[in-house]
Formats: sequence, structure tokens, C-alpha cells
Amino acid sequence: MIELRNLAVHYGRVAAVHDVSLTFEHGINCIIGSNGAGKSTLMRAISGLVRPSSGSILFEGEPIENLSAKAIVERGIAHVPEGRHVFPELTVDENLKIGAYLRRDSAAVKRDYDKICSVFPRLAERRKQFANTLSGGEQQMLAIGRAIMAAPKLVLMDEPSMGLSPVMVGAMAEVIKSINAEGKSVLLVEQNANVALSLSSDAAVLEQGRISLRGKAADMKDDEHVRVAYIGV
Amino acid sequence: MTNSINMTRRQALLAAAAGTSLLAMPGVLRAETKTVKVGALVPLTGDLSLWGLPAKNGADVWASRVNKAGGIKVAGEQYNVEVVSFDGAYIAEKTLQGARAFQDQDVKFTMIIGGDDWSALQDFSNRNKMLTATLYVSDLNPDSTYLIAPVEAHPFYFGLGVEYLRKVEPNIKTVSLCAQDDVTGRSSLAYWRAGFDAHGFEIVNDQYFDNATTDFAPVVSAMLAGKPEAVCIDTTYPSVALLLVEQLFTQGYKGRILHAGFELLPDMVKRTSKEFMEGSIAFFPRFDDQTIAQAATGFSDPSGFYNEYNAAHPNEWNNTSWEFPAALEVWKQGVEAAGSFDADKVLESMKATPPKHIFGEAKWWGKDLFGIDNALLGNWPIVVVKDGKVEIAEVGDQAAWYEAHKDKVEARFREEDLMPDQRR
Amino acid sequence: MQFLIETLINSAMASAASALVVVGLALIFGVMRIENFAHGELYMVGAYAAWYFGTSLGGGYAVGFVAAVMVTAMIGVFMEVFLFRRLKENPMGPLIVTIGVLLVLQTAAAWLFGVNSNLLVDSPFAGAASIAGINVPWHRLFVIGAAIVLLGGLTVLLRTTKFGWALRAVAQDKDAARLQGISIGAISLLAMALSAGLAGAAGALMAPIVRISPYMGQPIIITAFIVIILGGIGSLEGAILAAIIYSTFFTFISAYFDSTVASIAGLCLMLLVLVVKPSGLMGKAQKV
Amino acid sequence: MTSNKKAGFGFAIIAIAAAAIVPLVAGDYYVSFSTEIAIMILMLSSYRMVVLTGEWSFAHVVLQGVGAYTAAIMVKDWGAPFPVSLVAGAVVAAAVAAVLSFPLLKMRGFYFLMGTFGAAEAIRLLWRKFKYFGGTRGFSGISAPYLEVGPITIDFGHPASFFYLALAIVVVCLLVIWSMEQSRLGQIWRTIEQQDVLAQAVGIDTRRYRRIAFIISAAFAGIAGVLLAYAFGSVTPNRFNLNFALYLMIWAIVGGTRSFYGVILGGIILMGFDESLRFADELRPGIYGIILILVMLFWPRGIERLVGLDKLFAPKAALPDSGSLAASTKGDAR
Amino acid sequence: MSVLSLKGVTKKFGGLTAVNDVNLEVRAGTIHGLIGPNGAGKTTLFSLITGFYTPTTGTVHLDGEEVTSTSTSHRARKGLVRTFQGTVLFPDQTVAQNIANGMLATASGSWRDWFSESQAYAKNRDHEVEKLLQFARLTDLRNAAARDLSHGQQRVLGIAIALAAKPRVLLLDEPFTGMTASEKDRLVEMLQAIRQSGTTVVLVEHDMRTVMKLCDVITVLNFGKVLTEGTPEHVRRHPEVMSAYLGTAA
Repeated sequence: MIELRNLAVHYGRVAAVHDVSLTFEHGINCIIGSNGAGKSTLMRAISGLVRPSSGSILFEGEPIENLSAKAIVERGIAHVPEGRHVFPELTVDENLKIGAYLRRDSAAVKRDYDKICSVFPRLAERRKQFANTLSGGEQQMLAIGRAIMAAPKLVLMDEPSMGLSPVMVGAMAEVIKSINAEGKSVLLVEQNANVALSLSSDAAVLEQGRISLRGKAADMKDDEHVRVAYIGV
Repeated sequence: MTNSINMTRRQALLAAAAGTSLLAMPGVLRAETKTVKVGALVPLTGDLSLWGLPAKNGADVWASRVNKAGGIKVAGEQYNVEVVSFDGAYIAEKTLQGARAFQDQDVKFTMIIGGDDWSALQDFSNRNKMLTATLYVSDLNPDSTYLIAPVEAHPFYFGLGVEYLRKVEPNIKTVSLCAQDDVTGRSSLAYWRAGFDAHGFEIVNDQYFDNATTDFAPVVSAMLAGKPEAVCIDTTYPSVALLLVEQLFTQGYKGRILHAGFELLPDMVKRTSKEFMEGSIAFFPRFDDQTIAQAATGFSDPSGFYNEYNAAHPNEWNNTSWEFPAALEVWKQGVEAAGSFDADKVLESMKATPPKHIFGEAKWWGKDLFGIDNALLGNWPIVVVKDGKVEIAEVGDQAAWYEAHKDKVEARFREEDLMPDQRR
Repeated sequence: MQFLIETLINSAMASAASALVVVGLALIFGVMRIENFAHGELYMVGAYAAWYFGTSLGGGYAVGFVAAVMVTAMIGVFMEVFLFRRLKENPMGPLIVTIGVLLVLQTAAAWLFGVNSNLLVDSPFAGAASIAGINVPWHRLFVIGAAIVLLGGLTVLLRTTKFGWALRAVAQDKDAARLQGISIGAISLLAMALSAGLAGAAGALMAPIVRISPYMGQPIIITAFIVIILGGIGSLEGAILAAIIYSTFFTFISAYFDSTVASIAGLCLMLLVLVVKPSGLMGKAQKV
Repeated sequence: MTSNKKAGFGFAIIAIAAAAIVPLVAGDYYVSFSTEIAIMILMLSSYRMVVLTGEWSFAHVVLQGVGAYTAAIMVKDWGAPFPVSLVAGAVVAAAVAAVLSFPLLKMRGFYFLMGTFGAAEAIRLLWRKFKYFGGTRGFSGISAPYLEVGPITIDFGHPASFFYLALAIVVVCLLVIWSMEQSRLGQIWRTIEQQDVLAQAVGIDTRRYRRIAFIISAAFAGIAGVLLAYAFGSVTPNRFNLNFALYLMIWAIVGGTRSFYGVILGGIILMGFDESLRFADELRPGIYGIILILVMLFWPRGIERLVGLDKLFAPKAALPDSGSLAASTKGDAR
Repeated sequence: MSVLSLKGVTKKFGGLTAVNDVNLEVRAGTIHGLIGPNGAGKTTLFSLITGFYTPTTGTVHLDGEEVTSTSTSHRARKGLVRTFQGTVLFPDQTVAQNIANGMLATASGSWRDWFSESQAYAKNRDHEVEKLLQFARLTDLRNAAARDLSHGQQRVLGIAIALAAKPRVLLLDEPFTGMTASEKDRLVEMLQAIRQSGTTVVLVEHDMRTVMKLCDVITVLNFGKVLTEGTPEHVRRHPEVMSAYLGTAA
């Protein structure tokens, strides 16, 4: 589904990601790693917000590393950025509808909109409120809902559990599963390893911009090495 | 002759190319033979180019007419007149630099709009004997030795206007006034007030508005709040006067309007009505008026001048268009009589025999109010709107009016700190 | 009493006109973070275009109005495509360039139409409404109405259309907007056209009641920046609110005192608001 | 002293010498223009002090006006000699700046810019309003100083004499400004401009040092104002309006504020351009506007980069780009 | 003896409570770790300590003196100096100048320094800069522009700048982020040396391994509250810490 080949990204002269090669198939997959490991940069490179300094990104077999962010959205990749980045002074309704910015099939958009409202009843209740009046968890739901509105084939999720209470994290996990159940793939980037690994089929560990470990999520979850390498306890 | 450009262009290009200026030696620049230069030191850019450009253009047209007729004759020699110009932008240092540029070019007679311009020039003018003409008589002061006000003694004709108003409207009592908040506005409003004092009017509203004002409805509302029977809109810019008149009309005012010029009278009539404008009073005759030649006896062929100006600069005529030429007429008389271009000699000769003013005989005056007799005060016409056009109603004697009411003028001038001893 | 009502109506019209100008300025600041000093000149061009196409070529006021919007929108597009887009390197660049554009437009207007301007645009609504002894020119009421319609239209545009959402989204969070597939360049272009067009519309609306001159934009832009600061930069609602507050304040003080006092008081009002709330009435708080 | 610094001093001396021969080879017109340039250079260099703390101000020109008005009042009401006016102009301008700094320095970025405009314009309108300041007409007839020491008499009313006087004062001021920039104070300003959160974190009271910059620069602007008043004999309120503040900003940006000489170069080149465009008469502002646009399109970081000497006067390291206005307003609007 | 103490500190942003009734005592001469999952309020707490924010309620004391609403720069001059996440440096200046900038405010001087640098100040400064360059192992890079350093070097330079201000309490905001293993080891040594010299260190950090190795005391935050506090051993064994940090399995 998505393949990274020798990908490197630099900010100025500082490399944030070095020579990363990865392949993920359909389904839920994850990249875990501590803060500053380069996870977000990797996501930004995939969705076209930053241009890789070298290497290539293939989505469904086609190179997308030189496409604009708009073209990448058109190909079917939606990105839920770290820290949600909902539009604070757009209403919930507008935030959701702008997710479908490039779509022209209004009937299908309407269907997706109703669907999201049923999945996230809290959002439906607050449809007319500005997004900045929502709680952190609600904003996260909104950001995910907005991404779904683009009718993507692949959803990139950057730290969806950040700042959420355990209950909300659980709810989030359910949402991710349901997204996958509709045939969309999800690439999770998480610091919260337990959640990510329990949801995913494949996983990779990113450390200092490099892949340090790669394998089945189920194996990694119980791997003492992951625990020590990543969490330090 | 539109040679205003050449000198400065040459200077500028050379200066830009060389970086230093070897060319400031006047000899290089001095015109070949028998050309005398006069200068228009006026704002050519910015808001006030509104006055400066027509003035400069007027001087150009005058020069070309005079040169066609053989130029001017000084001490037995014929001279062509060349007009040079400099954009003083109404800024002190630029204006002063313009004066220096004129000096480098050996300009014999400088014309300015006056007001803010002059203050920067006075010291320079005295040091270098720069004979200068202003349109603002209020620029005169005891030390302005080389400054003359040879044409318009603004605001001295306003007294005549009020006198005329009293004559034709013996029963009205109240009047409202407004003017823009600058030297022109303040000095002329002071004179208007003196006039209304002298002829028994009560001023019910009296205000200054900022130069940047674009909407005059509040100004007019305030003026009409006192239910005036006459309204005076002073020496406001032509387009401002138009907007004021329009507002007066829409806000239901009925009565006479007094203004210095009514430059845009046709448009005023279009925006209001002939009836509304009927009887309004101003002080600048039309140059296409058949009677102009009788009134403007000190100006050769005013209609011909007007036509030539309009051919060269269509739609750019305003009152400054003939005022610089009128100043040049006075200067021409002066240099021809003196037989010299030397400032001292010209002044001396002019003082000894006052030249003819555009509206006829005149005398040097100004000592009382400005401490120096450098204003050429003569008759001035009062014009009245009749059937959508101005016509000269009568010609009055500005000096006589002043003499009769000088205490009131002084009181009102003092109120605005305009007396010579009050200058900062 | 009558004077008070007249002044209120005058305030309403001044508010309407300045709101139209200021909204465009706030819009472009929000989307592109550019302080467009040439915005007042776009207003001026609007007035000239209304005269040229409406009066000089005889198209009538409606034609002049449409032409004013189109001409200014085209200048806006030109500024975005040929100037702002090429000036990413120095953040002060766009500001200097807008001053350059300001000078060019002023000079062009003076050169093409002369400085001794006596250009008259006739309002299609001549005369005045007379109610209870108060005369209110129809055109002034038209300006108020047109401003309400235009600002209402703008609000509808911004609230209910995809373009409006996208525009606000770009103003609020550029990266997140890109992630929705919004092209920042296209939105900037349209925003610039819209902003300039609004200024042009304001110019055309005011053309019959102000004096048209190459320099008529200067007092406007100063007022506009004061209003923007009062409202909090980037906030459209703040801009409209501040336009109403400031214009009413200014009109009343000029009516009851004089306009120089009004200018001073207006500036002091701005300073006062900045001291009490350094980010303007509706701007977001910021850390110094 | 590094070789760069030596070269810098060399250039400075050559420049001063070149300026000093202007009256010997040129007419009064050019001498007077040179005086204007010298005064403007002082304005620009002092303006750059504020810019060094990361802010752009519209008040600088009006603070110059404060100096000019002070000089006018000193001369007219007190008959003060030139040196007294000079000091008074600097002190009063600094005092006004100190008062203004309390409300103004709470603001940053575009708010600061407009705050300075508001305060400055209010002061200017007060000059117009009050008769004590000469109203709309201002002051005129401020006579140039006259020096009489024994047999030597110098009349500074001659453009050349006054030019030398102004040049000397400006050169001394520039030396002071330059050494301030090199000093610990200058280094503090630079840290504020580059990274003001880090500056605060290591104990620099950024508001205090921005205030110091604002006040000191105002003192120099006051001196420039006094020179202006004497040089042209008159002071009018319109001379200190927004247009001049804008031009000051334009010259600084087009020249480049990274280096000491950048703003000076910008001022000289653009003023020279403006003057040499006189042949274009009323088209002059438009051509000037086109030049501004072209300069920004092709040398967006200022003329100093074009000349390529930008490290010469820059103390120890190059400064980042001027541009904190737009950068800081980004934060503001959020 | 607490050199830094927070009493009942709460910070609300609108409706959101980012930090909720936190009490914290930092003993002099220790390295005190502040950990917690993302979004736990660490950065907000850090900003409250350094004066970038003022608490909604509660007080902050430095050496017994209340500094709750004083400015960052005031606290820095009192000896509380922070570093930043990411690379907040003077990017265009050289490494040596960056360090010298750190002492601009705190080194003694007089108004004469406004016009020229005194010899004494310059000499003392150069000496101090030299010492810090050596300490941070940046001597060879002294003339490089800060922007050209590697990420790890930039982090170390940030600490050197803070040290130049002669702190008594040094607050480090995620100093190990993005460092290689060897860089981390070197920084651990540096911090230990700093503690040796008597400077108290407070650090917010994600890297649990390093925190466990380095800190004397660790405070764990979750949802804006103190979850627990104690030695690394205590924290490591605390069950709630594990679940908070690793997240609950879905």
C-alpha cells in the first residue's frame, strides 16, 4: 500500500529522518518511537507538507514524493496531524465539510457526513460551535472525522492518543478499528506503544530518524527488547 | 516655452552619472543669449499639485505668448522668457533647495503659491536677493524684503463681498462659515469674520475641517444647525467647494453661498440647480467672459490667453492659471521700467511707480498689517452667479474697505494669532 | 435633535464605507499576512473606474460600479501573481512593494486624469429623502444599504461556501489547510481579488459623494489601519465592529468639535485600546 | 582590530573625505542637498537602533520633529545659542520617547508599528492645533548659528559652513552609535532581535532594553531635528507626517538593516534617485515606486547584499534579515 | 533545603486545566526529573516555573523568595535559567558569541559598557567562554555559526548558553531529544558534572532510560496532576506510572 525507499528529510542542514525504508500493507499499521524520533516528519513527508531530500515514497505503487499536498489528498491519503490542528474558528460543521474540499460527489459526501455524525454523536451535538470550544478529545474526534470526509484510502494518524484520558484512548482505538473495518488503511504514529501495537498488524520502531526494529505488532508487544529500547523500563 | 524640464533634466542626468557635481558652475548653465529665466517653485506632486500645476502651466503659456510677441525689452535689449520649475512638494527643505537650484540657474523672478512654502525661503531670499511673488499676502512680514504680493491680496477682497451682500440683502442677519484647517483657511476666515462684524451679521457657526476630510456631510450639518441665512465656504479647494455646495443643496439649505472662486460652477449647477446657485457670490471672473477685458485692464488679451491655455492644457484651468501670468505682467512692467533684472533696482522702480495691477491701478500697501508695504493692493471684482454663470457685479476698492474697518480686521487677526508681532 | 439624527445617519454612512475598505484589508492580512498599504489606492482606482466607465464612457452608474470592481480585482490579482508571490524571501518585501504600487497608482491617476480633478460621478439616486425636516440624500442611504448587502454577501460567502471555508481555513492554519487539499496559492489569489474588489466597490459607492482625486486613498488607508488595529488584526468581525465604533466616534467628534480634534481623539482611542488590550478588541491575546 | 574593521574604517574615512569636498566642487544646491542627506543618515542610523531590537517604528520622524520644535522654541522664546538647542533637542526628544515608551512597548510587531503611528500622529496634530507650536504654519526664521571667536567669524547661514557643521555633528553621532552597537548594549539588542525568548531566559529584560534603544535613538533623532530646523530655518508640522516615516522605513529596508552601512547606503542611493528623477516632474513618484518594486523583486534583502560588503561593518557576525515585523505579526494574529 | 518550590499551582486555559494543584519541592544540589506522557502538562508546568506563564492560582518560590508573577528575565537574574525544546539559539552568530550572549545580563558592568566594552569585562568574558567551550566540548567549533551545528551539538550549546548566565537552578526542557546514544552519554556526564559544581538541575524529559539513570528524584505528572514522586526505583515500580506511561492496552 505504502512504501518508503531510502527516505531522508532535512530541516535546513539537520536531518530529521535518515534513509528510512519501510513497506506497509493494507490494514492498521504503526510506527512507534519517542518524542523527536522523526515520526511526525515522516508523516509530513508522506502527505506532501515537506519535500524529502532524497529517496522516494510509493503509494499503491506510484511515486508521490514530488506531488503537491493537494495531489496527494486527491490520491487518497488523509493526514490527521499531531496536535489535531482543527480550524479553531470554523464550526464543527465547517471543519468536517472542509475535509471534503476536493470531493465533487455531494451525495456521497452527505452520506459520509451523516455517518460521522452517527459515529461521533458529540460532534453532531456541537455542530454549530467553533472548534476551539471543544475539549481535547472532541477535537481529536473532529480531526479524524475531517480526515474521513476526504474519503481516503489511507489515513495517517499522528499521535491520536496524545493528551487523552484512558477512557478516551479506548474510544479512539474503537474508532480506528471501525475506520479500518470500512476498508480504509490506517498508519498510526504513536508514542503510546501499547495502544498502537494492540491495534496494528505490522509495526516499526523509529529512533533518531532511523528504523531500529521492524516486525509483527503482536510479536513486538511482548518483546522485552522493545520495551527496554523504547520505554526504558 | 516649456523649458522647465530641460535644465533640471540635464542637471539630474549629469549628477546621477558623475556622482559629483562639477556642473554647478552657473556659467555652464546660463542660457546662451538674451534669455531671462523665471521660476515656478510649486508643488508638482502630491495633493497640492492641484494648485501648482495649473500655475506653472499658466506661466508657460504666458511666456510663449510674450516670446511670440517679441519677448520683453530691458535696457534696450530683447529677452525671451523661459520658465523653469521645481517641485517643492510643499516641504521646507525641498522648497529651499528649489530656490538654490534657481539661484544656480540664475533665475530672476520666482513665483510661489505661498503659505508653508515661504517660511523656508525668507532667510535665503534676503541673503541672495531673490525677488519672489506669492499669492498669499499673509506671507508678508517686516523682514520679507524681496517678497511681493503683486496679484491676489487674498483674503482682502472678502470684505468687499460682505459689503456687497449687505447691499443686496439688507435684511438677513445670520451666517455660517467653514474653511480647511491651514494657514489659508485661518487667515481668510479671520478676514471674513471681520467683514461680517463690520456689516452687522451674526456668525452662528464657524468651523475648520481637516485637510484630509472626504465626507462633508457632518461639516454641513453642523453649519446648518444654526439656521444661517447665508453660508460662506471660504477658499476651499474647487472639488471640496463642490461637495460642500452639493451637501448644502441636499440638506435643504436655501440662501446665498459665498466662496472665493466657484471654479466648478458648471458642475455645481449640474449637481444642484440653477435656481439654487443663483445669486451666490465669488471673486474670480471668468476669463471667457466678454467683460473680462474691461475689468482685467492690467492683463493683455485675457480671452486669448484663456483660449490658448485651454488648447494646451484642456480641463486644467483654475484660478492659479492666470495668477502667475498676472504676477509676470507686473514683473514685466517692473523690469522694463527699471531697465534691469537686479532685484533691488526692480523693487526700487516698482515702489517708485506702482505697476498696473491686473484689475487696474493699484498701490503698495501692507505696513499696518504685515509691517511691510509689499502688497500691490488694487481694485478687485465681485462676481455673482446669474443663470448658472458668474458675472462681474461690481469692482471694489480693497484698500478703502480695509481702511474703513481696520480695527475689526486687526481684532479678528489677533484672535487667530496672525498679527506680525504674534508670529512664531 | 435634528442635528443628532443627521449626525447618526452620517455616522452610519461613514461606518458603511470604512467597513467595506477595512474588511478587504483585514481579509488579505488574515490570509496572506501582508499589510497592503496600497489598499487605499485600490479604493481610489475604484472611484476613477466608476467615473471612467460610468460617466466618461457613458455606461451609467451600474456599469461603472461593475467595472470598478473588475478593474481593482484585476490589479489585486496582478499584485499577487507578479509581486507578492515572488517575495517570499524578505518578510518586509511585500510591505515595500505595496508602497511602490501605491506610488505608481497615484501617479498614474494624476497623469491620466489630471490633478485638477473635477470628475463627477452621478448617482442613480439623485435628490434627498425628506423625513420630518431632515434631508438625507438617497445616495447615502444607498451606500449604507449596499454596504450591508456586500458585507452580508461576504459573510454568506465566507460561512456557507467551500471557498469561504477554505479561505478562513488558510487564514487560521496553513498546514492543516494544505492537508485538506486546499491550494494556498489559489486561495491567496482569490482572496486578493476579493479584497481589492471590495476596495473598488467602496470607491465606486463613494465616488458620487466624495471628491475624486489621485490622493483620496491616503486618509482612507490611515483610517483603515487604525480600525484594523482597533478590531484586532486578522479578525473580520473585529474589523467591522471597529469600523462602526471608530467612524461613529469620529463623525460625532467632528460634528460637535472639529475634525482635527476628531483625528487626535481617534488616535488616542486606538492607543487606549492597545494599552488596555494590546491585541485589539477582538484579536487573540498574545505574549509579549 | 580585524582586517575587515580596518577596511571599514578606511571606507568611512574615504566617505567622510568625499563628503567634505562637496562644497569645494559643487554649488549651493548640491551642498544643501548633501546637508539633507547627512541629516537623513543620522536619522537612519539612529532608526536602526530600534530596528536592532526587532521592531519597526513610525514615531521616529515625529521624534525628530520634537527636536526641531524644541530648537525652534529655544531660539524664538529664549534666544538660545546653537549648542544649547542641540542638547535641548536631544534631551526633550528622549524624554518624549521615554514617556511614549510606557504604553508603546507593551505592543509588538504590527501593533507596535501602528501604536507608534498613533502616538506620533497625535503629537503632530497637537502641534497643528496649538498656537504655542505655531499652529499649521509652524515656525520660521530660525536663524543659523553665527560663530565669532576673536578675529574668526563663521556664518553658518552659508550652506557650505552649515554643511561642515552638520557633517561634523553627524559623524560624531555615528561614531557614538557605532560604538554603542559594538558594546555590550549593542550585543544585548542583537540577542533580542534574534531570539528574544532566549534572551529573556538568560536574564535580559527585553522590554527594558527595547525601551533604552527607543529612547537613545530618539535622542539622536532629536539632534537630527535640531539640525533640520537650523539648516532650513523653519519647522512645519507637515514635514513630520506619515509619508516621511514611510520613506525612512523604505530607505532602511531597501538599504538593508543587517549592517551599519546598509541603511546609510539605502538612504544615499534612494535619495539620490529621487533627486535625479526631477526631470520627470509629476511622474517622479511613479518612477520611484517602480524602482522600489524592482529593487525588492531583484534584491529582496537589500542593497547591502548587492554590494557584497555586508560583513564589513557588521560586528562580529552577520545579523539575520530585517523582517521581524511580518514575522512577529504572524504570531499576533493567531 | 528546597531551592525551588511550587505550592498549589494551577493553570487554566479557558476551560482547560493544564496544570492542576501541583506541589513540587526541588532540593538543592539534585537532578530532579519531571516526566509524564505527552500532554500531561509538563511543558506548561515548565513555563510556570520559568515565568512564561503566570499561574491561575498557587505560588512559585525560588530560594524562599516568591517569584510567582515576576518575569522570566528577573528569575534568570536570580539564578533560574532555562533551556528550550528544539533549537532556540542565536543561529547566525558563532558558537563563542552564543555563549558570550548568555552572560550579557548577569555579568556585572556599568553604564560605560553602553559605549564600549571594558577590558576587564572582555577578558573575563573570554575566559568564561573558553571554559564553557571546553566543558561543552565545542572548542573546535567556536567559530562555526550555530545554525551549522548538528542537532546534538545545538542542544549542548543551548545548555552552555544557559550555564554562561551562572544559574543556581538549571531547567532543561527535553535535552536528550534527538540525540544519538553517544551524545546522550556525554550529556549525562555533563549534567553530573554540573550537579557536582553545586548547580541544581530540573529536567523535563521523555527518554525514560536516561531519566532513570540520571535523576535523584523524579516527579511523574499525568493529566496535569502529580501522579507520584520519588527515586527512580520507586517510580519504576509504581504500577500507575507504568499504565500512565505505556498507555492502557485497548
